[in-house]
Amino acid sequence: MSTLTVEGLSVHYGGVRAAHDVSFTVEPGQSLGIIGANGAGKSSTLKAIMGLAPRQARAIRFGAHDLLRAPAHTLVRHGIGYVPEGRHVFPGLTVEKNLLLGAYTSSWKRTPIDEVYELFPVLGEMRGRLAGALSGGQQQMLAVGRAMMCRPKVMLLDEPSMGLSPKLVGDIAGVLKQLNAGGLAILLVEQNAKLTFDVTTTCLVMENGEIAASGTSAELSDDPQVRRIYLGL
Amino acid sequence: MQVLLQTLIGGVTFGAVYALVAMGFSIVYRTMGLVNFAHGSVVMIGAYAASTFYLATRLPFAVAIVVAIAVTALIGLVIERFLRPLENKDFTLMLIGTIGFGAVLEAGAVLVWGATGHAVPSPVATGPIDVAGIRIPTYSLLVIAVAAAATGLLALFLQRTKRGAAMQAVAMDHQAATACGIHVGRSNAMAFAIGAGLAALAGSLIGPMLYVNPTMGGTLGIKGFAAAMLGGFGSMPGAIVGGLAFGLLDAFAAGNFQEYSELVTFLVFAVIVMIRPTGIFGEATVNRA
Amino acid sequence: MRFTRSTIAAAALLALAACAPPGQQAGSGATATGPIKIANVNAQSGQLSSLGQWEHKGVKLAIDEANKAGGVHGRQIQLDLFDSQGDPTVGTNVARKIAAEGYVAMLGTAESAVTLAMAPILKDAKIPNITSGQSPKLAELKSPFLFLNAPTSVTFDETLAKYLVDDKGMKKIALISNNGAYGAGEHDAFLNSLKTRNVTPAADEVVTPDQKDFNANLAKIREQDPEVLFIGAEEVQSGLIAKQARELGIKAVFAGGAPVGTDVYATTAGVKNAEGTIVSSPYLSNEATPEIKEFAAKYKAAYNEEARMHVAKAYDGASILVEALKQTRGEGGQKLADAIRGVKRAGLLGTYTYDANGVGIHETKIGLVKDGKVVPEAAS
Amino acid sequence: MRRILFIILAAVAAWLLPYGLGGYAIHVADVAIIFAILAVGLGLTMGVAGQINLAQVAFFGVGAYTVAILTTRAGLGFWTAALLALVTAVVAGLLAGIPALRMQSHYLGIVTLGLALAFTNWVTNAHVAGRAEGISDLPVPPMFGVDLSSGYLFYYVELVVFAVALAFALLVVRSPLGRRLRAMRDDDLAAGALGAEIPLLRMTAFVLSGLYGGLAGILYAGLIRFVAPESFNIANMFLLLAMVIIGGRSSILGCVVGAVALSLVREALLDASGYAQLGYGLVVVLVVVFAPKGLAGLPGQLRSLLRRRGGGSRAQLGPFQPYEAAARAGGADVLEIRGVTMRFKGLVALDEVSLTVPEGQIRGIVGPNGSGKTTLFNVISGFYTPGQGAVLLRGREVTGMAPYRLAQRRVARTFQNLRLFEDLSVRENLLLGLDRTRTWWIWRYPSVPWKVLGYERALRRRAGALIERFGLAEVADAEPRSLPYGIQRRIELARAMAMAPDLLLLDEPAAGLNGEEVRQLAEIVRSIRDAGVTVIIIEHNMGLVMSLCDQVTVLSSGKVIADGPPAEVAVHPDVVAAYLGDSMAAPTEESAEAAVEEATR
Repeated sequence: MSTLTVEGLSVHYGGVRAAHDVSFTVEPGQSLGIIGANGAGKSSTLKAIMGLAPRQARAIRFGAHDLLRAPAHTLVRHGIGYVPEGRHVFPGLTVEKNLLLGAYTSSWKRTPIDEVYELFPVLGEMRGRLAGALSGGQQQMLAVGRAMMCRPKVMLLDEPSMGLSPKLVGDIAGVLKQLNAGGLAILLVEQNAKLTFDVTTTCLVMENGEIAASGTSAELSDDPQVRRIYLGL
Repeated sequence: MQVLLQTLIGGVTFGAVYALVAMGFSIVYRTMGLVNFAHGSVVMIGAYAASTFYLATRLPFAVAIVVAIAVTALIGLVIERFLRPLENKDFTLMLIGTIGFGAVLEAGAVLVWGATGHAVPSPVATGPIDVAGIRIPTYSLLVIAVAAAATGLLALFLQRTKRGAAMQAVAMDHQAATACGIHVGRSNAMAFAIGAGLAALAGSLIGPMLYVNPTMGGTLGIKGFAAAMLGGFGSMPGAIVGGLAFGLLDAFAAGNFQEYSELVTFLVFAVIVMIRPTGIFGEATVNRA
Repeated sequence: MRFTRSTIAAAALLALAACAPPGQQAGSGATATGPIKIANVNAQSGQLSSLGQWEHKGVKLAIDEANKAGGVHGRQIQLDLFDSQGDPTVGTNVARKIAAEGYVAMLGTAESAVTLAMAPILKDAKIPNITSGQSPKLAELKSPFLFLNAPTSVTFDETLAKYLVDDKGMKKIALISNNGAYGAGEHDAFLNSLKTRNVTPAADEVVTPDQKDFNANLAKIREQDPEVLFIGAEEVQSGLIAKQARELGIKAVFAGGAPVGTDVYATTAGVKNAEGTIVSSPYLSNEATPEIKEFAAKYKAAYNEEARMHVAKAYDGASILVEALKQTRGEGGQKLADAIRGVKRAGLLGTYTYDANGVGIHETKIGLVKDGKVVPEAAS
Repeated sequence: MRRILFIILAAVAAWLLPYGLGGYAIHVADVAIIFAILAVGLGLTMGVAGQINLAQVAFFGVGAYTVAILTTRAGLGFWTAALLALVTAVVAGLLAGIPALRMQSHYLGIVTLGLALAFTNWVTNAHVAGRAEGISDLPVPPMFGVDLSSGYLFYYVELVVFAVALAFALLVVRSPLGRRLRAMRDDDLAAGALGAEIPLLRMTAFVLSGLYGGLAGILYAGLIRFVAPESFNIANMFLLLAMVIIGGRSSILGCVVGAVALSLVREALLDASGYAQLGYGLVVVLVVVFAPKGLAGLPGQLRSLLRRRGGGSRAQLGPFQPYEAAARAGGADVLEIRGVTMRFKGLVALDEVSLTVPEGQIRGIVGPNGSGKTTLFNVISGFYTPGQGAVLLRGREVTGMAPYRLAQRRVARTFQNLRLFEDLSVRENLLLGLDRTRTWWIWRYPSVPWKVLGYERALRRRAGALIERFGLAEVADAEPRSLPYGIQRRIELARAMAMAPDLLLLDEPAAGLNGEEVRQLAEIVRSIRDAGVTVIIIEHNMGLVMSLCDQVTVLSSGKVIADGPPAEVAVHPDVVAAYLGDSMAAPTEESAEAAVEEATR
């Protein structure tokens, strides 16, 4: 099993600093959350790990693989699933095509597509529909399902709760807990602290691009600093 | 009535060629957001490559078409590589860059093949088919059939294959496609090569219908572009419908307005796109208007 | 400070303006020694550059021969090529250039529109021009410095109409022509010839020079089922029209001017489709006379390609110029123009006798296309 | 002073030039000047105003043909015909510009190209236009007994016309109109928010194109005294395009240099035109990739290359000088929003939102991601028209009014992702905000140009004061993109304040700022409020919101869930729930919003 290691990661867009000197690890089977207000640098951190944002770091490793020098499109082969912020399904393709593209790097003859349909029965019902025609919650499930298609060892999720109703957020939390219980490591970036504390065991709090606090989710849920960051009190 | 139907035949034959040209425009546009004004010149190079090879070797015309497709695909890759620094940056500059490429290709053709051009004997020997007084040249049928087959194959490729799906995915969301493990650069290059290949196909087919010379690309390019716009830029069904519609518009204008046909064609075109700027099927990617 | 300086400047400018404007330096004109400068202006690029290239080869052959034979009373002729790009504006530029640089005479161009644009400037500069254009408008200019090395469209089409209507009795005639300078000239001339014979055309279709699909136009013509289809267009387009007409099942015999006598026409149309096309031209084939045969052989030796009418008429034009230059001993201007007018020469295209309009040849012959080649009508 | 000297030198050189040229060379110079005028026109439309206009060569033809037809067919005098030709060309420009109201970019390019082809087709066919052979024997323009058939004397006529045309173009570029055209080219949305009337400006660009095309056409008719269709074909359009691109499309002087240079090169390569075309094509491709600003941009490119090597100093912001406090007026409501509902493809982004903002207040609007804050701003500033409800500005209904009209009613805004005009200097960005004239004001350009200059000078004085106030002196002449993000934020704020707004909308002004910059921002916003401006601010930095705002409105799922003083709102249970969990924002609002934003671009 492999550990995701991030050491001294910084992200700059033009002259803007989005994240600075961020370090953490995700052990196999672990679930780690990163919370923080909008613009704290959470999403940028995740994108940088995926190679989708300009980055500088001492090291980004997954097990023995050096991710810092790997081109972005090769990450999925090492077993890293990514659920982008805002879902980013392919709107003009069918649900099934979307899922199959998640398994782009492997053979389409043996994919875990049935497992995904089992986990999200609604996707199975809608396999022939265009992804753009799905509701927000269904699209989120599709995005998670697509990331599962590469049989990942770790899954990176960026704000899966965004724009979803409380019921759907609850559903997503259930799915994530189920996946984690099955041995999949999870790195969850969220603005929704409650969801994060519910799903993960350990949490980081980001503020102004830096890690401001860390601890177990239980500890942090009572931490006044979290309230300060979120509510300015 | 006979005149009408005969006009229709001519319009559809040329419409099929315009549709191929328009499809080349569209596939490049929808994957990379690049409007390739050099496309018409690529059609011309394709016509030259196919006819020169066909006349020199006397191998079957189909072989010549394949050779032409290979040649233009290579040119397409060169253009793409050259303009890559401008992708997703300055749209207008990229546009002008492709116009420059068009001029280079045209001048290059004059230097290589001379300005005179040459006639290409029809690869189909049989005479035209007579249906109730309407004469349908067999070569026209061949052109329509090949265009339809190419359209079908392209649709099959995009719908049924992994690479085709990946190419569409890149067009829709290149970041998400990257995260799925798709190499965006390679996919774009392939789209450009396919676009150029379609141009070569159109050029090869039109060679025996017309006469191959260095300036033939200008008109074909402009009309193919207009056809793509009429159907909806970037949309594949749009390219086909737009191509046929433009072919018919062209043919009927020639029949009814004689020497003023070009004036009428372009005025009608301008009015149509004024009313519906995104074309019949709507634009398939970003609307920059 | 600022005021005074600009005042001074303004004053200086005014002073300059008051001075005599820069006048045209005396044109160097013809000098009595050194090579005689002759300009050949023809399209070397653009759509009609093939014509221009043939013309140049013909001219060069004639001038090279003259130089080899001792030139003009010992003086060599210097032939310089200018590219008109088929663009009349470029043509006017070139006209000014050759006027300023002391050229004695000009040969070309093959495009009437370009020659028409250049004519006024050459007339002012008194530079005789032997053109390969054949638009009737060239003759209408009545410029004393403009000469044609071929008949005008009027002659071409009058001969054709006479043959078709008077000799063969064909009255059901359809026209298709383009609206370019050449096509429109042919259209008007042929229509006029028909009118004088009280023949109304069965159909009269006009297309654009860029048009490729003639289904609509030809379908209309087919409805009239004409005996003859007159084609007034350049070589390639004539070929395309003939090909599509046969594909549509039009049985009419094709007829036209010089373009339908070329190999380009025959290959574009397909040799089978071009069979039997009636050509009106002063130069029917490379085998017509011993002189032409000799010329064709010379041409083939020099350029390794077949001679054709464009080459021959350019050769004729250049030869006439050389003859005239010999008479004026290299002098240009009015004297040279008068000398050209006086030349009587049995050329490849016929016997040149210039009239007041600058037209040298007044008849064409009728030929038929057989196996992609033109044979004189009498011989068939 | 140096500039005046340069102008005088150039004028003298141009005046003396014919004395050193032969009969043919002067003709080449005459043709080059005509192309220079055409290039200036194309530079104005395409380079400055960003309209892809491939019909410039047709306007040229319209000018030349009108003169030819009126003088030879109608027997008018040359100058009468010339005047009418100018009018005709401008009308042609207006007609060809109509498509620009509906489409831009490559669409506009192909439509204008089609119209140019239609023009060529018409002149090739119409008997009145001489068909394919054209019209020859145009009369020599009479000029008080001066013989203008001489290329030398015609040169001076051209020179005077060219000088006036160039001066006018430079006046346009360096004054309010040109600045607005450039702003429209870079970002028509932001330009609209600053009060630029986009449709009128696009038409103005085409009128200019027609004007310069017509002018060149008239000179052409007078010089060549012959017109034919080929002279106005696509190949010449490409040559013209190459001139403008190689010279530098956004620099008028660059266009002139490009035109003159290519005219000379064309002349030199007259006998090798095949290679010449290859050359133009290659140079255009190379210029586009390596020197996008053309010859005119090369010095700047070299300079920035050297600067990068030398490692330039980092620009610094100066201190902000507070506004003088104005007496607070009675608390009339500046903005009232009544039950506004906004839907995107069935998704409700704003659901019955109502709020009122009294004069002189700083109102904070907060809420989780996707709760509808930016949508609300877009409704207030006129980018969106709400499905239901009304927006009232000082009691007057302004629902659905175009952004530029709201800007004229003194509503100013900043954008979440910064929308500074990248190719304009900081000073020019501010000048755009300061200039409150309407587009019809441009009648002054041809009639009383000195007043335009006077107005420009006054604007520049005021810009200077604004630059001082916002501490931007050090960066005033830099391009925004070269500056640190914090400074860019400050510039956008200054630009909004340049509009002397009554209501100021700030969309996440603290995003990307460091602690010190946030503190300064708070200070500035307070001063702005004290000067009598009502401020509404969307912000995620809750510390800033709590300390700065007088009142806070909390949005969630497009609904107002709380409204009141910051301290009260922060402990409201719904707010706590919305922020820390159980967020209930409408699904995919953001994606729908993005789609609509793209569609309106």
